[in-house]
Amino acid sequence: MPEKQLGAWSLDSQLLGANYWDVGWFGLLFTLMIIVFIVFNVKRAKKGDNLFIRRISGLNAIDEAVGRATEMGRPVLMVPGLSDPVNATAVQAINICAHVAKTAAKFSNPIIMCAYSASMFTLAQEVIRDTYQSEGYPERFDPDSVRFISDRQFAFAAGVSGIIHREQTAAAFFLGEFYAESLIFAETANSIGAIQVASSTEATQTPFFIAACDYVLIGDEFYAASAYLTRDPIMVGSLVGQDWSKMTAIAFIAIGCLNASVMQCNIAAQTEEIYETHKSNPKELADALEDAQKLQKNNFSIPRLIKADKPPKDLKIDREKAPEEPGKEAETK
Amino acid sequence: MKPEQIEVYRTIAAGAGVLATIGLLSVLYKENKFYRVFEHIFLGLAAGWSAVAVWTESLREIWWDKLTGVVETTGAVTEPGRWAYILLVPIGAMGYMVFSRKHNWMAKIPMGILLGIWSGLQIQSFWTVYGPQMKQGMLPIIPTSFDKFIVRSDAPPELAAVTITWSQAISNFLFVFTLLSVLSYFLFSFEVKNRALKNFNVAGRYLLMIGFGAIFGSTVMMRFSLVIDRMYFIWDEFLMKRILHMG
Amino acid sequence: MNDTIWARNPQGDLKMFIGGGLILGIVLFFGVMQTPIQARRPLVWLVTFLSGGFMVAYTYWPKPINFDAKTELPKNGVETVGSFLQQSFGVVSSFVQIIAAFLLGLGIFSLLRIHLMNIARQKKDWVFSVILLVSMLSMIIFGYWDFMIRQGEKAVDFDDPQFWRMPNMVRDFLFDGLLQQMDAAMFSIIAFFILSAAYRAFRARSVEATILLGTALLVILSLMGVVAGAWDDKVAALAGDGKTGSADFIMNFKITEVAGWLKNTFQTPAITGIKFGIGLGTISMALRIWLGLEKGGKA
Amino acid sequence: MKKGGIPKFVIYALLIACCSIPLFFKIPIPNKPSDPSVDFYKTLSALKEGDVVLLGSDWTGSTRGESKGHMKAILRTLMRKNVKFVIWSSADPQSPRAALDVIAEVNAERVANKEEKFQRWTQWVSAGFYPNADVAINAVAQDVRTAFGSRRENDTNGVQQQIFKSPVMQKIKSVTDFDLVIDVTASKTTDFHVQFISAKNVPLMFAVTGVMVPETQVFYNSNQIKGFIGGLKGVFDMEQMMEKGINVKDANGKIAVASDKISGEIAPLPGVSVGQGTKYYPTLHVALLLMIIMIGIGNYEMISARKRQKGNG
Repeated sequence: MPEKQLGAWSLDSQLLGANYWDVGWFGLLFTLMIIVFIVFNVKRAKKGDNLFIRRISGLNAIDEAVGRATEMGRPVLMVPGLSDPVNATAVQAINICAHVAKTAAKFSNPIIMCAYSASMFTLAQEVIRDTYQSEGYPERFDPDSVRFISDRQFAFAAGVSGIIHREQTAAAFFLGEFYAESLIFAETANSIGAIQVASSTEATQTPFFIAACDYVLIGDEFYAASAYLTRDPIMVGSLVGQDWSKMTAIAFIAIGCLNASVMQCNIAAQTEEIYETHKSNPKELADALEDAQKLQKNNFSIPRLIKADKPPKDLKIDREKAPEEPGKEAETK
Repeated sequence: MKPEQIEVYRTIAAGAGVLATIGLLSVLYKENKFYRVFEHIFLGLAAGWSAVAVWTESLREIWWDKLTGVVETTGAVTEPGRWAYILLVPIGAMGYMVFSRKHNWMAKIPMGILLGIWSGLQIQSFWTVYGPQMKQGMLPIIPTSFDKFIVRSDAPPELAAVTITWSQAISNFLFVFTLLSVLSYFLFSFEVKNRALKNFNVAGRYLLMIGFGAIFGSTVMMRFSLVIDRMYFIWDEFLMKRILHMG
Repeated sequence: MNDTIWARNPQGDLKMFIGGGLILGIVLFFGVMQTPIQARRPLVWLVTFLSGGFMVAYTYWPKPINFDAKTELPKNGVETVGSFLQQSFGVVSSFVQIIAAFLLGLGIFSLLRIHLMNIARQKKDWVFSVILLVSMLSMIIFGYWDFMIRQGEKAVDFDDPQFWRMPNMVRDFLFDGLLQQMDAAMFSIIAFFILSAAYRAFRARSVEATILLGTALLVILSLMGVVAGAWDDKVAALAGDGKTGSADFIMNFKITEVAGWLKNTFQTPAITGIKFGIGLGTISMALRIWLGLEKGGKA
Repeated sequence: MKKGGIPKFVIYALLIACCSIPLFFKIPIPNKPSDPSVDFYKTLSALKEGDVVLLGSDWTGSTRGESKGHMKAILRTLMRKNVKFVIWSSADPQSPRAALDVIAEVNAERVANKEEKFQRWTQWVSAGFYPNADVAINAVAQDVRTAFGSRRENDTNGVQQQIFKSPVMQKIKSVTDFDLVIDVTASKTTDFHVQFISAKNVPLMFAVTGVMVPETQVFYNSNQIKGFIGGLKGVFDMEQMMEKGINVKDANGKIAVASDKISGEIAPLPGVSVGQGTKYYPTLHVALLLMIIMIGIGNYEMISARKRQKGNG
């Protein structure tokens, strides 16, 4: 095969999709657009543009819950999800927990934070200690209030529900990634009458939280939470950036829909025509339809932009053989 | 072990399993000492197993073998040792500085590596997940022929495949409507004043509930299958097979 | 065997190199420890940025077409970098796995600390801490013992109990007999909670709750083969045999059809919508961490 | 907190009774396999002898009520069709053990049935466990030879060798060389498979637990996966399809398992196919019925309480 086709920008039909830049460019561009939106808005917010966030009902409950715990003199429980190892969901959850801890620190209310993984434990310990320090109450921070329970899902569930029972927590915050154990937590906390604020980034667990908890953050609201609570320009900016991306996606889907509708109408009309002319001969009909389909596939359409054609599986390009890796030599001997 | 010893052992193990199951399930009645014993055994065993598995299932092969190379019992070297892997030890050790009052900031370095890689992965994978899903939303919402309401079973298959009837168009429209209204329900940076848009958002919330209801339905199936499995273990695998020697 | 700087023969001077590496590592560790306060944040950020940067570069750098990096040579500059990224991918992935594994000890350390403290101070319920530590230690001891035996005699098929010795049996008892069963037991507790939550909270209190309830019931019914079968037969009987328009219309009301329609028309886009939002939230979080804008990710 | 109504303890006792008693009876249940299940089985049936499947096993004892049934059904099909497979795990250190146990069980069953034992090394290999599911799956997607490179197994002579020396892995250079990728999972690994492996244009299928069905349905609808089996219903579907085929007429001219998803028929696979799914499915009915009744009672109580309030006011 000629060498020019090996270049990065080749558009030869046979090699189509073999490299991102051929047809997969659209996806990369879209991702890049999201990045630009977010970074741009963060810049804008940092400059001091006043950006707006609408009210999110579940979040106002946080202070109320901590307040109630203080009244009752019982601890506040926080579980920042089951992320292992730590990821953004966990970081986000810990950020919200830090906000809770801030309120608790002010009232010198005891807190318990249950960490699922070791890395989460490290991070949570750090952040919560920082929170107490920056609030000016470093002496109120009890290092044992952040606990590693277990990194096995159900051992963790058993441990946390044990803690809920024994410590009789007055308020419980379940924020982050939750899976099957969500209902164990929610029902256990419910059975001792704790007020619960919950959210799961897993859509499949949300209905259970809705059924069993007092306040639930659905889906995305979880990510909006820290922007809403802290009004930190970076958070707010990136939230606005996300909104821009979402609106672009909405517009894009809407346009794609119209495009698909028009296309489908054309295809239907064409097919009907072919059907009427070749009705009597099934073989001819099948061939004609197949030809038509091939042509239709080559037409420009928005869905086609998304789903890039893949290269044929047996595509082979001649290259020079690399010399054996030195370390590997023993293997061939 | 001899076959009869194996049988005895199996019965004891199954009995212990049944006891542990009942112990954990007893929390349903009331939090009690019996539950607490098994809770702590469970936590201990789980932590112990993690400590074992971290070496036997991962570190030994992905780290130690790479570091020290592999020498067969015959004396042939199949993998050279890559000494630079030892440099990961101090990086890991930095994580343990979290307990130090003075240098706890160092724990953020291994954390930073994990989070950095994770962040990069998100950027890499965003489109592969959500691109096709956006495409899935691009459905034809205009009927191709206005006189058909449903697909008739006597229509020729060639035509049925490309025709969009009224009912299909409506279904497709509902699909797109649900998708868009749910998406717009999660827009946070606007105060929606317009009445129509407000209703659009409320519709989004209701449609979400249909989704959640369906999720609830299919989840229930799984939860019950697990209880059934437990009961099968207690009644059939333990009581019938091991104790009563039936079935 | 030809040694390179990075790969040494285990029978040769590898030990020396590892020793050197260890010393280098210790120097590095103490070097980092001495970092002045104002340089700490930038250092942490730099580490994060570089590790994230690798993945981003890997994504955006054009990669060679149909390229088997092990046996074939790249053709030009663009491809050389692409193949470098491709080849180092596995190594970088293994770094993450190794570091995450190293951190696991941290959790166990914290567990030990809490429970040893409980015992030392004779806090309330310290007996349970003893139980926890004993079961943990026995799992560790027998887990490794069993592993050593298996490693020692590779030819023996230890999956067959007739070759077991005492440690193998104890490990099997702890792992399969107790741990696995407790895992399953804890999971099955959820079903009980679901049932009581359904009774207590699953009520048609508001429009939202009613919608949730109705859909859930319909889906549950469609999962019950008996009900679905009976319902669908009824519908088919109602429709009759005739190929009339109304018959075709009625056939759409089979419960499997209705539940399927609900799933495809409402459930799928609802989940897609939520997940898309979460995906955006995740990517923006990732960006903030990568670019060092996030509190949690930097000092 | 509102109390009253049926005490919790009674509800729990009812559930235990409903999940235990029907287990002792054999009740035949009519079934129509769901579309994704049919597609799943169709794709499996299309495999030829000598094809290689990458089989992810990402479940543990905790979901054995469902996942074990999935795993067993898939393994039985693969073994009967003489398809080679590689198993690997990334979700949990316990998963490899669980998978090996099921393979041993199916092999024992084959031996009892006078079929040949499916040989490790020549017909299947285990690539072990990799921590950090997302990174691990991505590593497999990008460069499977490096990802699995350090794994070694005994060959037929008892000598430890890299698994790439085995006949199973002979033709595997990248993940695209697998004829099918299946993940039997109870965790997020589905997402990671879609994120990283689906981008490589390899046919991908899942066997997921009931909870994950709605999410997996999204991947199925947008053609990111070829098919999936979900929950206990999925196990039952598989067992039925293997036992009776699809659209196959029996002696009376009745179709036992029908689906309009495929034209033509798929013949049944000879051998023991009935298992967990067929045992548990009738019991599931009773449990679900209990659920519906409890919801009904709950709502009835609410409505009557409201009426009383109105009457008083």
